[in-house]
Parts: sequence; C-alpha cells; structure tokens
Amino acid sequence: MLKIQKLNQYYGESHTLWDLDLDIPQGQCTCVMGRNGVGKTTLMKCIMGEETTSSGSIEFAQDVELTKKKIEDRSRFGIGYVPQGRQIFPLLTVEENLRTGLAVRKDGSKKIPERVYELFPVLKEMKHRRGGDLSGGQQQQLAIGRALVIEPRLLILDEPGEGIQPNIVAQIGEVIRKLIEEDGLTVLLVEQKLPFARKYADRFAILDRGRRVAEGRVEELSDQLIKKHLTV
Amino acid sequence: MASSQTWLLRPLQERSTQIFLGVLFSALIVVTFLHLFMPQDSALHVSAYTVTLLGKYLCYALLAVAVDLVWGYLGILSLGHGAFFALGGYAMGMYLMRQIGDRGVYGDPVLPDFMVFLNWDTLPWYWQGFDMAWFAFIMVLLAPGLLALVFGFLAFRSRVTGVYLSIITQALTFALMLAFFRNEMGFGGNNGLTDFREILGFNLRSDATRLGLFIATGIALAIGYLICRGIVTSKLGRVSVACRDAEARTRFLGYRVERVQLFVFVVSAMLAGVAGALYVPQVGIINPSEFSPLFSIEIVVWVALGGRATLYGAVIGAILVNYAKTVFTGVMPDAWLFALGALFVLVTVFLPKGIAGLLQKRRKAKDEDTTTGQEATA
Amino acid sequence: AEDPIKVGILHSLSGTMAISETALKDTMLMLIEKQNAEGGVLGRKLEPVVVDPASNWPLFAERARELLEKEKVDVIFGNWTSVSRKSVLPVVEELNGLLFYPVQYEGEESSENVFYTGAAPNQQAIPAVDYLKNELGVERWVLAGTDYVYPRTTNRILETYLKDQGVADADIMINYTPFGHSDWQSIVSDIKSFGSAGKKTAVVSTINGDANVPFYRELGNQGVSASDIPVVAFSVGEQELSGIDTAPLVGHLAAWNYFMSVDNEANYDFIDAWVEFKGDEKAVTNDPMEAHYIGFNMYVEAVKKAGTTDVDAIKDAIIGVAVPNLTGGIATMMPNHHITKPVLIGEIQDNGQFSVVWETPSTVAGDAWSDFLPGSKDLISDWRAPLRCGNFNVVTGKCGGSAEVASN
Amino acid sequence: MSMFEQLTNRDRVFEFLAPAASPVDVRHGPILYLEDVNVSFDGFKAINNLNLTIDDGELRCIIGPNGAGKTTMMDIITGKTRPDTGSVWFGSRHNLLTMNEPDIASLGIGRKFQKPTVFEALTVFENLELAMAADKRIFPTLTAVMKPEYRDRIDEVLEMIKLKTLRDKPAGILSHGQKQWLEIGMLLMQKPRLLLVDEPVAGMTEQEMERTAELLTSLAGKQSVVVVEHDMGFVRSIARQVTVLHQGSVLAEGSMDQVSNDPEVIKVYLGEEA
Amino acid sequence: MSIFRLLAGLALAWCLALGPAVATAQVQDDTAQTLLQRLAEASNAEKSKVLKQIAESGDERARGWLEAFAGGRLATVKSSGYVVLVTSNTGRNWQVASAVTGDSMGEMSRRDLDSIRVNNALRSQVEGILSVVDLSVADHRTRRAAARHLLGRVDTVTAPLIEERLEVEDNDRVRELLANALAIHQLEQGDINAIEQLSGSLNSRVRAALNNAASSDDPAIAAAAEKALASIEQKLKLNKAAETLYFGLSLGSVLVLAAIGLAITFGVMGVINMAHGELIMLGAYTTWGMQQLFPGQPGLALILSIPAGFMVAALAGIIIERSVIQHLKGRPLETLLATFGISLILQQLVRTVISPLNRTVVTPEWMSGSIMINEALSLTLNRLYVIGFALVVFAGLMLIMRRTRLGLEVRAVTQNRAMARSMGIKATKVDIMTFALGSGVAGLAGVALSQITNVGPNLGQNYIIDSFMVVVFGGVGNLWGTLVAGLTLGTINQVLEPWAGAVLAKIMVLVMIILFIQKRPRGLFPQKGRAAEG
Ligand SMILES: Nc1ncnc2c1ncn2[C@@H]1O[C@H](COP(=O)(O)OP(=O)(O)OP(=O)(O)O)[C@@H](O)[C@H]1O
Ligand SMILES: Nc1ncnc2c1ncn2[C@@H]1O[C@H](COP(=O)(O)OP(=O)(O)OP(=O)(O)O)[C@@H](O)[C@H]1O
Ligand SMILES: NC(N)=O
Ligand SMILES: [Mg+2]
Ligand SMILES: [Mg+2]
Repeated sequence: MLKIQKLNQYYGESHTLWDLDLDIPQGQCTCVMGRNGVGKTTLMKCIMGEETTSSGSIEFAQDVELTKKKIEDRSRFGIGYVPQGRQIFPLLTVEENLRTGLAVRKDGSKKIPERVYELFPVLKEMKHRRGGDLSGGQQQQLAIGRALVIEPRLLILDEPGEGIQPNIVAQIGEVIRKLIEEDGLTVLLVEQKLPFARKYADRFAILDRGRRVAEGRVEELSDQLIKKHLTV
Repeated sequence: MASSQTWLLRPLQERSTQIFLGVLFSALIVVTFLHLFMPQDSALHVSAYTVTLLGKYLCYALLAVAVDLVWGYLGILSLGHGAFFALGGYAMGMYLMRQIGDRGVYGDPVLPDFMVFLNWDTLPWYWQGFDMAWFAFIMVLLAPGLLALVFGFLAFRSRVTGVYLSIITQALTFALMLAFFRNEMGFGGNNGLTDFREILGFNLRSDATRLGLFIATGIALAIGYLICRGIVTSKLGRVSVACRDAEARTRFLGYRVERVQLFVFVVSAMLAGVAGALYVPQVGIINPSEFSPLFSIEIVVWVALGGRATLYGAVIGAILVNYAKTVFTGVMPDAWLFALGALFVLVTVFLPKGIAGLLQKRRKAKDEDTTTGQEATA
Repeated sequence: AEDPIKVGILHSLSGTMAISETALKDTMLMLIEKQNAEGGVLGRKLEPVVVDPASNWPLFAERARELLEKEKVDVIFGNWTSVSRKSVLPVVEELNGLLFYPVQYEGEESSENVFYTGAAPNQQAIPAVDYLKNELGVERWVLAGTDYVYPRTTNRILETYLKDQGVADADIMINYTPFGHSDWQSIVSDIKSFGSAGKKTAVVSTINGDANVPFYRELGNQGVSASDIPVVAFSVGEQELSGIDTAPLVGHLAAWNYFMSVDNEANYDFIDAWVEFKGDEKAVTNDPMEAHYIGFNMYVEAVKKAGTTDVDAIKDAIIGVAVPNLTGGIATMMPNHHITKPVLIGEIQDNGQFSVVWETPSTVAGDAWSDFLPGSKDLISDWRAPLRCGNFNVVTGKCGGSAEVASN
Repeated sequence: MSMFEQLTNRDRVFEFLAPAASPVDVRHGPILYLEDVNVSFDGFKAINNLNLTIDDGELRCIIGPNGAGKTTMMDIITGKTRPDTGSVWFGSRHNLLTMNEPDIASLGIGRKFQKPTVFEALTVFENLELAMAADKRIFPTLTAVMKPEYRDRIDEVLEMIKLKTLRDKPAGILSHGQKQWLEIGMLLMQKPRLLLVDEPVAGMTEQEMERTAELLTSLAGKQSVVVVEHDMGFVRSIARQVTVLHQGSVLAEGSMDQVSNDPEVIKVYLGEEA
Repeated sequence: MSIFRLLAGLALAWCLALGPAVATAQVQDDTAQTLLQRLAEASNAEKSKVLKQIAESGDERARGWLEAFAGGRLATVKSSGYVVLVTSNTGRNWQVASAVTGDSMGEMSRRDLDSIRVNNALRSQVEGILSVVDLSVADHRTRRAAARHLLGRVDTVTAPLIEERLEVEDNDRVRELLANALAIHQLEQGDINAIEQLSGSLNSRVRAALNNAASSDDPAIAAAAEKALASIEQKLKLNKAAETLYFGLSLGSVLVLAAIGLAITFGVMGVINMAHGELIMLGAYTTWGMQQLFPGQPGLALILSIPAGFMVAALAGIIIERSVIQHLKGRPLETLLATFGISLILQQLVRTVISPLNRTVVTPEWMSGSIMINEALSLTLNRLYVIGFALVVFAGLMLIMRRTRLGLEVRAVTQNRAMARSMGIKATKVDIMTFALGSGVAGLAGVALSQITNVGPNLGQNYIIDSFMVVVFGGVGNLWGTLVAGLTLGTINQVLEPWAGAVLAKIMVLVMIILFIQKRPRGLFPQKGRAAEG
C-alpha cells in the first residue's frame, strides 16, 4: 500500500529522518514505535505532506508518488489522518468538524456516515457543541471520526489512544480490526503502549533517532528489541 | 549571562549592545565633527538642516524602540503609541510656548498667542507650571505615563488582548486627536503649538542649539535602548515573552500578567513621551496630527520592517523608512508613495523577519561556520 | 548666462491636502514656464524647485528649510492650511526667506517674510455677511464650520460683528464638525428647524474640504433649497464643485475674490493657458490659483523694481507694487503684506460654476488684525521703514515682541 | 533592609497591597477541600455536586470517562474556571474561589496541563527558569540574577526530564512527548505544595511511564499530588487511593482494587477486559 | 412682497391663457427679442418687472424663457446683443440656440457671450409664477409641490385665486396645503381664526408663520399662536425621535456596509487588511466610471455598478491575495504591514491615473430627495436605499458563510490550515475565494458610499478606522456582531450628536468603545469557552 524509500527530512539544519525505508502492506495494521522525539510524528507528517522531505520516495498504492502531490490531494487518494494532538477545528461545531471531510468522498455524499456516530455516540450527543469545548478524550474521538468520514483506504493514526478512556481505547482497537478485516483498510499506527500494539497490530517498525532500526511481525517484537530501542 | 550586574548595566556586556552603542556614538561624533569643523562649502559638511533631520530620525528611532518593547516582547500591538509620543511632545511644546513670554505677537506675558486671539482671559489650570523646565520635563514622562497607567490598568485588568487591545489603543489615539483638534481644549487646535523661541535659555534658531538637541536625542536613544535591552534580557523580559506567547499559562506559574504588561507598557509610553519631547523643539511644531491613527500604524510598520523583537531592528527600521521618505519625497514627489508602499510590500514578502532578520541570517551563517567544528569535537 | 532665479514650490502632492494643492503647484509651473518664454526676469531664467511636504505639518517646516538652506531658493510659493504656514513661518523668518501664501485664512498674522495673497476675513467673510443681511434680509444665522482655527476665528469675528449690528444671541447658531465629517443628517435637520422660526435664515459655512460634498448632498436630500436657507461658503470653490453633483446646490453661494466665470479677457486668457497646460478641457481655475498668479506677478515686478533677488531689497520694493488681477481690477501689495482684492459673491450654477450676484464697488485692502477681536483691534502692521513692525499697538505705541526676535 | 527597599516595598505600607499568599494551613485537616461544586456551560452540567478531599501529602489518582469533568475540576482549583456554586478551600485558610490564577499559583498549587503548553519561543532552560519558585513580583523579577545554585537546580531537573541536549533549543521544536516532560519539569521547578497532573504519561513509552511513576511516588509525602490518567497500568502502579468521576460527580472512591471491581466503574469506564 | 403680488396676479391671467382649450397668444419675434434683451440689460429690480411682462405676454414660449432664466441659461451675444439659450454650458465653448426661435446656433466661445444674471430672489419669483401655473396641471404631485411652494407666499392678489382653486381641487393633500397657504395669509392679515386651520400642521413654513404670530402685538393672536405652537411642538418631539432613529440606522448601515467586507477578510480570514478602505474606494470609482460610460443615465449606471463594483474590487482582492497575502500565511500581523503598503499604492494610483480631485458621481432621480412621511418627517431616499442595500448584502453574506461549503471551508482553513489541507480542503482556492468575496463586498460598499460621500483618493482612509472599530466591537469573526455593532454605534452617535455636537459625540463613542471593551474584552458577541482560548 505504502512504500517508503530512502526518506530524508530536515527541520532547518537538523536532520530528523535518515534514509528511512518502510513498507506498509495492504490490509494490515503496521505499528510504528520509538522513544519520544525519534521522528514518528515527523514521518507521518511527511506522508501527509505537512513537512517537506529532502529526498526519498513515498509510493502509495503502487503507482502514486506522494512526495509530488499537494497536501490537499493526498486525502483524495483515500488517506485519512488522525494527527497527534488532535488538531480539531476548535471553533467549528462537532458536526462541522466532521463535515470538513465530506468534500473528498468518492460518492459525493453530503451526509456524515452514520457509522461514525455509531462508533462514537458521544459525537452525536455533542453534535452542536464547538470542537474546542470538548474534553481531551472527546476531541480525540472526534479526530478519529473525522478521518473516517472520508472513508479512507489508508488510515494514519498518531497515538490514537492518548487521553481516551480504557473501554473506548479497546473499542477503537476493535474498530481498527474490523475496518481492516471487513473493508480491507490499511492502517499505519503510531503507538507507545505495547499491550495495545501487540493486540491490534499485525506488524511493527521501530524508529530510533530518525532511522528504522527494526521491523517485523508483531509476534517477533521481542523483549530484547524493546529493551534496546524503547527504553531510555 | 551570569553576572551580578544590575539589570540596566547587564546589556553592556552583550556584543549586540556594544555594537549598537558603538555605532550610535560614532555617528554622533562624526556628525558633530563634520558639522562644526568642515567648511560650509565642503562636500563633507553636514548642514544644520541635516543635523536636525538626523535628530528627527533619532526621535523616531526611540519611538520605534518603545513600540518594539511592547509589541516585540510583550505581544501588545499598540496602534496608539503616537498618542504617548504626542503627549510628550505637547508637554514640551507647552514649556516652549511659555518660554516665549511676552515676545508673542500680542505681547501678553502669560497667554500664548492662540489663546489671546480666541479671547481666553486666563491661563487654564493645566497650563500652570509649564513655565518651569523641571516641571515640564517631569510632565513629559508623567503625562504619557499616567495615560498609559490608567488605560493599561483598565485594559489589562480585564484581560483585553490581541486585536481588541490594538483597536482600543487606536480608538484612544483617535479620540485624543479629535479632542486636541478642538480649539476649546486649549492646545491650539489644529494649528497646534509653534513659533518656539528658546529652550533652557538657548535660542532654538541657532545651529548650536540644534546640534545640542541632536546629541541629546542620541543620548536619549542610547539610554532608552539600554533600558529596553535591560528589561528584555532580564528575567522580566523572559516573562514578557511568556506572556506574549501563552498569557494564561504564565498566570499558572504565579506571575501577575497584568502587572507585567502594565509595567512594560508604562515604561514604553514614557520612552515614547521622551521621544516626542525631543522631537518637538527640533521640528518646531506639535499639532494633533501626531495623534493620527495612521501615524501610529506607521510606527508599527517601521518596527516590522526593521525586524520585530530586535530592538536595534526597530532603530534601523525607523531610520530607514524615514530616510526613504525624505529621499523619495524629494526625488519623486509625484510617485513617492508608490515607492514607499512597494518597499513595505517587498520587505514583508521577502524579508519575513525584517532587516534585522537579514543581518541575523548573515551572522548565523558565519557563526555556524565556526561552531560546527566545535560541535563535532564535543 | 546668470544663475537662474530659484523658485521654491511648497505644496503637498500627496496625502490629504494633495487634492487642493497639486493644482497650485501646476499653476506655479505654468506661470514660470510662461515667464521664461518671455525671457525670464532681469535676463535670468526662473527655475522651479518642487518639493512634497506630503500633507504633513512638520514636514512643511523641514522642506522649507531644505529649500532655503540647501536649495538656496530666492522665494517660496506655497502652503494651503494655516497650520502648515504656522509650521513654516519660524523657518522663513530664521533663514530670511520669502513666502507667498495664496489661501484665504483667519488673519491675525503679519510676518516680515510672508506675503498674504489670499483673503483676510475682512476680504471675504464680512462682505459676505453684509450681502446676506442687506440684499437677502437674513436675520438668523447658522455659523457652521470644521473644528479648527480658521473657522473658529472667522466665526468669532462674525459673531462679534453680527452682535455689534444688533443680532440677538438666540438668532445665532454655531456648529462645529470634525475634519472630513460625512454624516450631516442631524445637523442639516437642526438647521432646518432653526430656520423655521419665521425669520430669514442663512448658513455661513466654513466647512472645509471633503466634508462639503456630503453636506450639500444632505441639504439637497432634505429639501433645503437656496431659496429657503441659502448657504454661503468660504471654502468651496470651482475645484471642490468639480467633484460634486451640483444639481441640488444651485443658488447656494460662495464668497471669493475670484471666480472662474468672471467675464474678463485676462481671465479668459488665464483659463485658456491653464486648459492648455493641463491638457484637459475640463480643468478649472479657482481663487488660490489667482492668488498665486497675482503673487507671482508681484514678485516679478518687485525683482524688476529692485533689480535684484536679494530678499531685503525685495521686501522693500514689493510694497506698493500693483499688478492686474484676473477680475479686471488691480491688486496692490499693502504695507501689512496683504493685498487689495475685490470681494465677489457668486451663486452656484448647475455647471459647477459661480454666477456673480454681487461685488464690492472697489477693492478691499486685507486687514491683518481683525477689528472685531478684542486682542487685536489695536494692532496694525506696517513693514515700511521706519515702523517695520507686524504688530504695532496703536494704544501703547509699542511693537509686539516677535519682531525683536525675528530680527535677531 | 535598605531605605530604598523599604520605600519600594509597597506591601508594608498599605494593608490591601499585602500579598494574599501565606503558607497553607493544614493543621486542621485536608490540603484541598471541594464541597458541592457545580459548573455548567450553556446549560450543560460539567460538574455536578462534586465533593472531594485531598489530604496533605497524599497521592491521589482520579480516573473517569472522557468528559467526566476531571480537567474542569482542575480548572476550578487553579482559578481558570469559576464554579456556579460550591466552595473550594486550600488548607483551612485559603478560599480559592476568591483568588485569581497567579495568587493560587503562588500559594503553591502547580499544574501540568492535559495538552502540553510550554513557552515556545523560550528555550527549554528558560522555561524552567520562569517556573522556578521565586519572588514573582515585577521588580524582583526585573532585578533577578541567575545564581549558580539556581542553575544547578535547573540542570538537575533537565537531567531528570532527559532534555539536557535540548537545553538551549526553543521549546517550540520539541516533540509532543518532550513537551510533556518539559511540563513535568516546570512543575518540579515550582516546588508546589499541591501538584495537579493531568494525563502525565500520554504518549510515553512503558519505561518512561515507570520513571514518571517513580517520580510522582517520590514526591508524595512531602507534597500532595493529584493525578488524572487513563492508563490503568500506570494508575495501578502508583495508586493508593483512587477516585472515579462520572458526569461531574464522584462515582466511586477507594483503593485501586476496590474501584476496578466496581461494576458501575467497569461499565462506564474500564470495559469488560480491563 | 409687492413685486410678487403683482406678478402673481398677472400670472393668473397667463395661467388661464395657457389653458389647453384657449388658443395661445404669441408675440412677434422681434418684440420677444426686445423683451429678452431688456431682461439682459436690466438691473435686478427692473428684471423683475421684465419678468412680469414676460409672464403677462401670455406667449407660449414664456415658460421656457422663465425656466431658462432661472437656470442661468439665457445669455446675450456680446457683439450683437442677441439673446440666446445656452443648451450646454460646460467648458470654454458653449452650445447655444436662439431664444426666440429655438434654432440651434452651434458652438460659441464663452468669451463672446454674456450670461444674463439671475439670483435667488429672481429665481424665487419665477418659481412663484410657475407654482401658480402648476396649480392647475393634471398631475397631482406637481400640484402638491406647487401648493407647498405657495405656503407663506400668498398675498392679497393670489389669495382669491387660491380660494377659487380650492373649490375645484379634488386631491386631499393638495387641498390641505392650499388651505394652509391661505390660512397663513389670513393670519398675516390678523385673522385669529386662521390659527385653528394651522394648528394641526407640522410644516415648517406654517410654524414660521405661527412663530411670527406669536410675537404679534395682538395678545389674543399671540396667545392662540403660542398654544398652537405648543401642540405642534408636542407632535414634533415624536417625529424628532423617529428622525433620530432613522439617522442612526442610516449612519449605522453605512458603518455596517463599510465593515462587513472586513468582517470577512479580517474577522474570518485573519488578514489585517489595511487596504480595505481602498477596496471600498475602488467600488466607488467603479460607479463613477460606469456613469462616464453611460452618460445621462446615472440610474442605469448605478445599478450596473453593483455587479461591476463587486467584480473590480474582487479582482483587486485576488491580485492582492495572490501577489502578497499568500506569502504571509501564518503571519497575520505582517499582513498589516504589507496591506498598509498596498493601500498607499492604491491611493497614489488613483491620484496619478485618475486625478487627485474628487470625482462627481450623480445621484439618479429616483434616489434623490426624500419620502415624506408627514410634513415634519421625511426619510431621505439615498439613505433609505443604503439601509436596504446594507441589509441585503448582509443577508447574502450570511447565507454564503452559513449555508455554503465555502463558509465551512474558510473557517476550517483559518483555524487550522495544515489540518484543513489534510482533510482535502483546497486551502489556496478557499483563500482566493474568501478574499475575493470580502474585497468584492468592500466594492459594494463603495458603490453605496458614492451616493453619500466624496469619491476621491481619500475615501478609503475615512472608513478604515471605523470599519475596524465596528468589527472588533461586534466581536471578531461574528457577522451578526458586525451588523449589531454597526447599527448600535451609528444610533448612539446620532443620539449624542444633537446634544453634544459632532466632535464630542464622536469622541464619546470612541471612549465608549474603549470602556465597553473593558467590560467585554472580546466584543459584543464573544467566542466563549475553551474553544476561544484555543
Ligand atoms: N518544527 C520543528 N523544528 C525543529 N525540530 C523539530 C520540529 N518538530 C519536531 N522537531 C524535532 O524533531 C524530532 C522528532 O520529532 P517528532 O515529533 O517526529 O517525534 P516523535 O517521534 O513523534 O515523538 P513523540 O513520541 O514525543 O511524539 C524531535 O527531536 C523534535 O525536537
Ligand atoms: N467551555 C465549555 N463549553 C462547553 N462545554 C464544556 C466546556 N468545557 C468543558 N465542557 C464539557 O464539560 C465536560 C467535562 O470536560 P473535561 O475536560 O473536564 O473532561 P475530562 O474529564 O477532563 O475528560 P478527558 O478525560 O477526556 O480529558 C465535557 O463534556 C466537555 O465537553
Ligand atoms: N487658511 C485655511 N483655509 O486654513
Ligand atoms: Mg509524536
Ligand atoms: Mg481532561
């Protein structure tokens, strides 16, 4: 689904991603892990186009070279993004937040898919409240809901469980699995919490200081790897 | 950074301040020298006209520094700083008016001419005391300072921020402009205060006085710069920046944001007042147009052009824009607004951090060359 | 050839005053061009030096200094507003320059270095009021003006004058508005009700510049016609009218010393030259332009008379110089540096011109110090030897202080 | 004290200028005491008759569903939000409802925000410097000098939060997790009597979580700590006493085991498998 | 008065003669020429006699001569003394026609012509004559205007004519006016009974007559007049209040129009657009331009200016957005700097390309004058249109911002640009469209303002500060706020003005804004809650 090759990224002078390769197979959930500040979010932003890369390629669905596409077009290929820190539109109502995603839907529907409300009933309840007024966890749910509105083929989740109450975290996990299994969705997940990753991801990749240092199926994620790359 | 120096002297150890003061004082000395010792017809001679012109630029520079202090470091975009400048100017103007004494056209020993011919028979109470230099000079600080204190107290207490604050500062200066235009206010209405004769006993129409005022302005700018720099480099300066970027967060650390804002705002208003006071004897007139909101916006433009949040940038911006104005109005009277407008547009688009940003980039590039080596070894 | 005579032109070409002052700059250029075509003066060409004080009062002083100190001009023609003149005044006095000021003003000034070719209040305001009183039988007065010194002073003079003539307090309404005032609804409504008291009412307007268009528009829309309540304006000339739809204004009045419509050959020649110079058939002339015309010719005559451009020589030579004005009369420079002018009252016509309905039988000499202000009624100005004083007090027999410093 | 200082020390001249801050009085009971607090936003009741008591030196965990009102509760304590009714006392002397944010902060209540907010234009070092306990009035701040012991203290905290290498970088460039740490660092610099910590471990790895847990437990005793967190593993590792909020009021209170077996809590919050 | 009386009497004869059934008299051409020539040479006092003779002549061309005379369009050829009718009198050469025959005589230089002078008194006489004539025309509106004109101008000669006319007049309002005109005359004659007829009228001439009567020597008349005045005064108060409200709404709607575009570019997009005033100016100049394109059809030109003004300003907006503002994303404060530069450039551009002078924009017939609600309360038409226009523009904008996708997308883009783009919103397009919309609306404001104030290079400067005040007072980002703020500030200003004077009223409004912001630091309709704090 997504093939990243020799990706390099700089913030000004500081080299953040180094020759990064990553393969995200179709219909699976790949979990990116790594300590704080290693560049996970940066990588996601590069995929979405919010940060520019200096070299390397990001190939989407075999034929689209994402680095050459404008940000607003990337979502049109079916990439949904749940950024770290939620990034909801604070002054738009919950409903309006969701509606922002309608423009890129293939079917041209003008209605918010009922499924989003089914998944996160609280959103329906708070439909007319402004996004910025919601509690942290509610905002996180809104952010995920918003990404689902565009009916993505690839869903990028940057620490989606952050700030969400445990039963809903579990629910989100289930949803992810369901979407993967039923709709063939591909998921790129950034997650620190091992239990969650182990439970819902198919594959993992570990970043360290901007480099990919390990990769494999989730079952292969050994304590040794964890100790080496995820402890401080 | 670590030093037991007082906050005011601490900036003297910074390289940028040293350079700034160095350049400023050399300029003062060179101009003085060229004015006094070069023969009139020499190409190098600096005429009294130019000296006064430079003096005016320096007043504007001080004003720009004051604006940069509140805008650059405190995040208060004041669109009304012209008001403080003008108040300082009026305080000085009132002193200079009173110095005319009975040499006015009507020969009234007390009343300024404009009062005589508009039939005032006594000096209004707020004109009392301005015949004494010390009183007037205190008022130069106090008038703008008090206005800033009252206005700031009200505004900051109610947490007026952002554009709301900007617009009410604009309303403030606009209201003052309208008020001062009124003849009834007793400040000479639209004609303002003019026809000054002497300051502290020196004839305002002599070249020596002009040079003196120019030098005084230079020194005032140096002191003003030091004060601002002192504040900015102190912990209070960092608190200001914190207020600028995350006002609410600063409160949760225990800082009384409104007091920080008030303090810096008042200091800035007083500096603007001093700038105004030095401006008036040099240009020879103070009238309500200094209160005009457009003038205040222009000051902000100088600062932005020079580079916000770099005090020397404000100085560069003020001098450059005003120099450009002088040149443009001279060489292309019909089209200078095009040039000036284009300058504003181009600088904003191409030099996002102003002229200071350009200088910084240079310096950084140079620093980088020297430091990368060290880092590699570290 | 000899060095040219440098003529400084100090009029705003940008900013709010450009609207009025650009035409004066062009007038000067035209006059200079014409004079040069005739061979200049004393065999010397004239060279204009144009600067732009940009409607900024301190800049007027700075530019004046530049003209005198750097450009070393022989004479300056310039300024429009009183405040700009006040700003320039100390500079021309200090550097002993010459300034010709072409606009009607509030008086109360007489400088050794300034020649006032526009009207003083007694050359505009007082005759206009006389006309309204005597010819139209006006008994109730609205004095409406922009809130600054010229209207304030003029209205103060008129108020005293009217009261001296027995007009009651209740029959005078005074109203001031800010610069550029654009919402006249309630003021016009007030004027209307003030005018419905049964006595003939007129408005004396010292409303300045841009505020006039909305004022007249409102008058028209609220149905105040010139036959009900005529408005006589002191600051509305042909140039201002050229920006107004004049249909609702017909019959309202203005008092000036010159109108473009005056039937006079010299005037027609001047207009032709102006139209040609501007390359615009619709270009209009106005009173301050005539003032520059007179001032320039007076200067030329004075230079010829003195045989030099030396400032002090000109100052002596110019007093008494008489040149034709554009309305068929003669303008003479008086010892108080004001000139003699006819006073014309015109009614606005639908073509944006004034039709003269009344004029003074002869020219009136400008009075620097108003007889209707208590502080100045005892002052006279005479710049001839031996008095050489701009503010001589005939009661105390002393010359006011400014002269001493000026000659320092 | 010099003459000058005496003169400029305004609070000694006028009674009403005297700072409200004076040491918290815990001789007669809890350090924090909320009674019958209610808050509603446009008719929505975010806090509903909330009662809560925190003892001096206690470490309390607060959990509860999203939107239960945990953050709002902290807003009330720190003066950011004014409740409609109820009372909030800090110790037995200070009625927090009559004070504004800086007063409350200088009383010794520190807070880490749910969404990390740091001063982006200032360096990491300066962020900590500003947070440091000190006289925060205008003139003392203006004349403050950086003493070596302060510097040592900041470096110590920098070490603790693992941001030493980024010491002189503007805080704006930090990653999400690094900002979380910086916030914790700022809290430590403040040396507050009461720490309110909103979701400290969001976005941290297991190991970092462990470190945070150690840190917070080590503080308890000397200082009182209130932690809001959704990560049950973390809560379990530090919790002694847990309060569960739901729809603005206390649903359950007790030890971790007690609450995690409470069927209501399981239903509204934990879910079946937690 | 005596002149008028004579004339009016003569006019009666003439008016009868003009009746359609009667064959019209016509004087010899050379007699006409002499008559007109005498008019040219006469002094003012004599002129009125000649006018009388002209009216008396009963010539069917007389009306044309009188109107031309009143309009200042009669002139003599200097060389021959021949009287001509000036058909076009602008510029140095005038179009003339023979006054007697009406034949065109082509162009003549102004130098060769001598205008026949007219003044207000003479014009007023002519109007008086024409009014009496007009009393018998078919159109009742003309009759009404004529009758109103006669108020306070009736004398012993015309009084019987009016009485006669009153008998046959079938329009109530005309009757009422004529009755009042007669009553004024009777009151002047000392008839106390006339006061009763007058006591109901709000007309200002009636009041003038009563005022005069109140100072009469006859105590009975004075007392009755006082009483009538008092009752009128009472009614006037109410009308005055209604009038003030109208003035307030009208000023308010001007403020709303000026500010509403800014409410989009500044309030919604966050661009501190100092060039907003100049965009308004462009709209106003467009109106002028359209009137140049359609000379003689000011109304059509004005209507066409609405789309044209929008387009011109929107286009300018697009150019500004593309060339400057797009480079300043995320630096809102710097937009102030750049747009300030743009505003200088636009102002000077107009000065250089068009003229530093104001331009004449003509008010079409249907927008001039006022609708009379009653004799004391009239609503000026141009203002009425502007109020309506402001409301329509507001409603339109509201619809776009609330009901269209653009509205949602703009807000999303301004609140979080990067995220909006990640959601597939074409931010660049949204920026262009929004800025164009805000600018276009500014252009519309300019079209409206051209009917109220100067069209000149300084137009924009006069509105920019007020516009920012209104937007901020209303609460940034809230269109309703802008509407309410504009109308409120306008009304407050007009309420204060009669009481405090224009200057102080303005100062007081500013101080009020300052104090109000202390109470509500985020305007009238603030964004509340967490969301606003971000
Ligand atoms: N705008 C920026 N400018 C400069 N450096 C930045 C910027 N944003 C992030 N960085 C740096 O880039 C590195 C990677 O940041 P990134 O946000 O990708 O980390 P992360 O892996 O997502 O961490 P976390 O787990 O804390 O979210 C960090 O060291 C950070 O300091
Ligand atoms: N200003 C406001 N306007 C409207 N609703 C608000 C406002 N502030 C908070 N709320 C609502 O109050 C409720 C409590 O919010 P709060 O942030 O306290 O929850 P929380 O317990 O911290 O949740 P989380 O665990 O998700 O952070 C939420 O439903 C939120 O939507
Ligand atoms: N002198 C004038 N009109 O200001
Ligand atoms: Mg991250
Ligand atoms: Mg929360």
